[in-house]
Amino acid sequence: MNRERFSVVKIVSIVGLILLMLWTAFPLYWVFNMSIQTPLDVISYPPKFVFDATLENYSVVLLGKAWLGKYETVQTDFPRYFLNSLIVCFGAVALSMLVGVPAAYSLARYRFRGKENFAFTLLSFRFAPGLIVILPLFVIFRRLGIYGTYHGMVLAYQLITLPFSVWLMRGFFEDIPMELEHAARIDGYSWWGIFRKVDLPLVAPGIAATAILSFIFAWNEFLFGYILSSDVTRPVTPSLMGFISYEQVLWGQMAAAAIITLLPSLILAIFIQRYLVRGLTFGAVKG
Amino acid sequence: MAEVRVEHVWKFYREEAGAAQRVEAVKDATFRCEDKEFLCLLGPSGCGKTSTLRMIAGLEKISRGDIYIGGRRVNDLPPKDRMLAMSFESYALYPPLSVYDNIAFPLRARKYPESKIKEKIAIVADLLDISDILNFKPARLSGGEQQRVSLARALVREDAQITLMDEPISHLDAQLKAKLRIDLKRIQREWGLTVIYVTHDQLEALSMADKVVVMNLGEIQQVGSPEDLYERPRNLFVAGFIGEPPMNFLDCTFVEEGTQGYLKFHEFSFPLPPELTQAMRRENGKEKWVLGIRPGDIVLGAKVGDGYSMKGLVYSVEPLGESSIVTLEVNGQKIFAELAGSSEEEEGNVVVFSFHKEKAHIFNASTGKSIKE
Amino acid sequence: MVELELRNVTKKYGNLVAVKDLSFKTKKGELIVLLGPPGAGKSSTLKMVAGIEDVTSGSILMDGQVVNHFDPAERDVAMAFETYALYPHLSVFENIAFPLRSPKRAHAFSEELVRKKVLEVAQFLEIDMLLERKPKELSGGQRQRVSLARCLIREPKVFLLDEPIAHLDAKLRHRLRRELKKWQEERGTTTLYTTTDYLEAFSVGDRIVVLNRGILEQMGTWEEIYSHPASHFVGMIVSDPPMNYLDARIVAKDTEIVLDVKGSLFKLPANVQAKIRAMNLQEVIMGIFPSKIVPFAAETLPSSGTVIDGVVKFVELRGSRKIAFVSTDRNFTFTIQLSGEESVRAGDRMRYFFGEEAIQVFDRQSQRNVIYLG
Amino acid sequence: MSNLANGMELRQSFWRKNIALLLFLPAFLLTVGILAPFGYSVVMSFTNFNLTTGTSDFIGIGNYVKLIRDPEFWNSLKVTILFTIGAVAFEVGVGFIAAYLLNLGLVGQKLWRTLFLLPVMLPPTVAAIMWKLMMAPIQGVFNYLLQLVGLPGSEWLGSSSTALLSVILIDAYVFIPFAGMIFLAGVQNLPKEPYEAAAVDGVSNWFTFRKLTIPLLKPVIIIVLLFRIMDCLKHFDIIYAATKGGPASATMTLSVQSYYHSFRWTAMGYSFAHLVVLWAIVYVLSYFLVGQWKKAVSEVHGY
Repeated sequence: MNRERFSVVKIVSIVGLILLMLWTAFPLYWVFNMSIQTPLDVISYPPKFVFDATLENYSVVLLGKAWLGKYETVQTDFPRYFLNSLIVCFGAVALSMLVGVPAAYSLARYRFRGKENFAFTLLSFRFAPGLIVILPLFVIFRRLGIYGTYHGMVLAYQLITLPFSVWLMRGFFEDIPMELEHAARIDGYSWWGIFRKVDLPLVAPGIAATAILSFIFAWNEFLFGYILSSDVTRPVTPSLMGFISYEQVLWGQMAAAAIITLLPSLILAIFIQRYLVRGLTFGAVKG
Repeated sequence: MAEVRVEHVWKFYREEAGAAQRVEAVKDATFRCEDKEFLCLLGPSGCGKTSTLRMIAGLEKISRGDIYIGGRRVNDLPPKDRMLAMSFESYALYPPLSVYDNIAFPLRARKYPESKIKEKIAIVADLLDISDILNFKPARLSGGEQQRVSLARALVREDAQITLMDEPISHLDAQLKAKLRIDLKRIQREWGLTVIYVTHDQLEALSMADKVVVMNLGEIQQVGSPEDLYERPRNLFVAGFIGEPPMNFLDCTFVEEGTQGYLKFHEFSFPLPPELTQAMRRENGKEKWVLGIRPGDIVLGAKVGDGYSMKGLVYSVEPLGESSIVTLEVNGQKIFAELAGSSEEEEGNVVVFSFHKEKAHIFNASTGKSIKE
Repeated sequence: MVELELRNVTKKYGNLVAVKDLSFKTKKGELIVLLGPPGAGKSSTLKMVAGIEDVTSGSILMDGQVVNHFDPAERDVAMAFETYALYPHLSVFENIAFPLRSPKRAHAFSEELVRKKVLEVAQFLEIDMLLERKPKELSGGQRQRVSLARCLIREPKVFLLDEPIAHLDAKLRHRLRRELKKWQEERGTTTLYTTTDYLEAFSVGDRIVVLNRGILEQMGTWEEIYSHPASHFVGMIVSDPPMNYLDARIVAKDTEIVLDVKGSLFKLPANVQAKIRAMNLQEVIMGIFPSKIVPFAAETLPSSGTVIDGVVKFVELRGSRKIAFVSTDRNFTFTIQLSGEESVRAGDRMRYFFGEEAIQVFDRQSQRNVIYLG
Repeated sequence: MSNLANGMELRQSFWRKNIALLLFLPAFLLTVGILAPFGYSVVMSFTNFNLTTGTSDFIGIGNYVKLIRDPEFWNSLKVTILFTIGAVAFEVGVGFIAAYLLNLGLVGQKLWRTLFLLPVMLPPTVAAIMWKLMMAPIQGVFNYLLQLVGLPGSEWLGSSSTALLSVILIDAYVFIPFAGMIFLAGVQNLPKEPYEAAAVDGVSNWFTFRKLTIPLLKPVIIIVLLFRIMDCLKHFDIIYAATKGGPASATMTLSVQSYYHSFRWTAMGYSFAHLVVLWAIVYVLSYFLVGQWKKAVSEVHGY
């Protein structure tokens, strides 16, 4: 390729990359902008790129303190929703790791009948429309009286976190060569000694990545939380819908709530960036 | 026609790290591969032999110096304009394509008519006896078969002036290696190919190459025919690297009594011919010296002709079928002797052993250079 | 010091038969080498003795006790894996010390006893300066020695060494071949040692089991195997370049039996003739080791043995030896091994000699050496 | 010694034989726990179960017959399919280009890759809200920017002609990085040597791309299609948050419609029927695509 053609391709590529980055970053930048604008600026036309920022929206949403001439306490449920999300997500991840890791180990290490169809059934849950499980749970939970409770939601969220944990952890266990376990058995270790001294240390980064990724998927979930939670136990992501229905005007606060809700997912994502591709494809594509 | 000249070529990795941290993989390599010659780049892993081959192929940039193929400077030419074919250590077959399509790949790229392709592949397949696996996919083939397919893909390129081979048979078992060594040499000779062959196995170099370039830590140690390297190693590295089992090295000191020079090894002293005595005196004799003896050159029993002899304890006897290796211990240093047939020596006997004067190699311990340089 | 025995041991992976009806017995403290090409079933046999692969049929006995269903830990064996199997998250020191810290032995080894033993075996294998490194920082040869150290540090009933020095450089391989033999003799531990290199097998093994596609071709000392290879395959594997093979027909010449190879006749030793007559074989294969054919300078023809004339087609230099490919006037070719001194070039006309006892005769149909038939 | 060994060995063998199942049991029970509501849905789709009246008598395939005749159902099916095709095509296309751009080794490549992956980690509902704010007809920043550049503003989510396109745009914002990241991983996992062989063989880039890169990337492409098609078919979050299926059912997918049937019009039985049909489509398609993936993987490995 002669000199000129090469540079044309290079320029087009650079322009392409800049457009791609703009497409990715602008929405995040703009919503953050709105979240620190005063209610007046936020609905002004033309939209303001330069303005004197205010943390008003965050103080209202987070602390329930609004500036109406002087600080008034204002009723806000957002912190409770945020806490609900933490409780439900930690609970769901803990349960699916507790149940999923041993199952993944047995899927990776042992041969038994029905193993592959069980794995495929779990995978098919991931693809099934959520409502087909949520609607019945809505009815059943009300009958069992656990509708809107934390443990009810933790059970329901298993549809998201369990298939994911089992498939991903199975991949991580399969990465450990069988020879290592053989060597340890010959060195005189029992099954438990091998699991504790060889498998767990090697798969520890995998467990951390799976737990974090499960947490993010649970945190991002809308439908389960929206239908199966009561107003008291509603997680933060579904709670955002509240902003849309009645207080149409409070865009600044809605932007602030949106920013706070997406922060945990983004920050955690950067930690496990290395395992992201593997997580998104249930271990089918190794990043 | 198709000779290759490599002139003062250097290769740096992590060049941007500045002269201090940059890695000098190849330092000032200069050698020629004549037309129809089988040249072998030999050295331990990491000695720069593969980097040199990849610079010739155009897969690595040349940091400094020039490479000429068929008289044409190729530094800035991409691989495809250098008219060369290459067989890779990891075979580099195209996974989704069948064996037939793998071999046909370069020819189809050059728009050869299918009939001609079929005919050429038939010849090469028959030569490397892979005719019966032409429609298999690479993953189903054994190491040996994959190797021969990779070779066929290189040989089918009549338009190639040079054929490059990177450790082509290093992953195969002993029997297959022996067979392919002979096939490769025969094909190179019958087809008159100019081949540059990289390997870490000195046996392959000795048995196949017309000319061998021995490299270590990026520097060329010696260039010569297999006999040159075996008979007249220029330094300690070449002497130690060529020859199986490896050469014995004895630390000695140079002593002069009157005009007669001696090489002293513990209580044994070996009289030196006058020209060697002068050479060593010129290099201020008190330097440390290394006496190199090949295990195959040692004979049990008293002095033979004008050779040197020593006495040692038999440490162990290793039967090897048509020969056996007797390990002798002299003042704690172990010396290996390879004797024809099986040996009756018992561990613990004290025996006299000797070797011919011409077979002794003498090296300056600090510079590593052979005295005969 | 244990007597290890395999009785009709078979191993199948699905319908692939890796080991077929293998039976042999070791003496106490003997070092048996399993020699064979890749895929001959060497590793599978080791893994079955170790208990990490279960036996499809047949039994494995230690000192007469069947151990098939014993767990590896209960069999008290130590194994060096061909794929090293080092624990990536542990340092070299911890890798080697790992067996001594197992629940079974932890009480018996105090911390400084462990340190002493690790240092001892690490110095023996020249890896004592690597003890604090992690496996991924080591070269292939270094990793192999760590895997070997983890095995040798123990005093097990049986050592199982799977190609333990295959990936080391030539110098170190030669040294370790001898040192390993001495280490094993001093401790008198029964050992199974696998390799694809017959020179290693001859130099290390008290006795050698030659395996081919999971079948035992021959078992014996290196002298027995080298003087009378039991089959065509054994002849090929225990000599580099491989044994010369020529199809031959049996011809009865007055009272004697001779081999007819494309018209030229070869005399045979008495015991071989007796066997052939007893089994009345017709179609056979004649085998001669390249090293048993020597240049013949004398004018007068010898009384016994055979002299052949031929043209050297091709010479391969092997350092201290040369291999000549000679096509004889009777249009068959021989590979001949010469010592370094003879100067021989392609195209020279040469005369060679080999004695009657050098000839091995194999039944063409069963490929077995005739002296073992019947 | 031997009876002790037998004793130990008996207990041992129980543990050794059944270890696989014991480890596996909790996950199995939980899976059955998930399957139960699944079954409940299918069964109830054959009844006229109503949330307020609480009646649930068996009506055979009544719901399904009603479904076939219901124009709303066909509209939802059309919208679901259009949404899936539009979103997947756009995401796979741009994803491929993004993978190429991010693999060029330009300066600061590691930073661009980290930034590029962030949207896929956003909660889809949050992304919908963000874009809803930006797509507001008057105060929205998009119309302002378009107008700056001289292009006419758009109704975006407000008009039934542009609503579906806008929703696809939001979905693409979140899931382009999904496709891009996986293609990038696929490209990076490609073996290096065959390309060097092709360079030495003097083969044109296009010929290598067509004959080598595409076949080798096929498994990765199928994986992206599998996950994106399945997600789009059952999609609820973004559409419900952005348009609630409106305006005038322009973005009413099957998921959203079945939500309305069960909660707004309390016809649970009819809603289940919708879901069972959607699930059937998803199951058949995923079975087919997983089969294609297995075939592609074996082809690449050359069995």
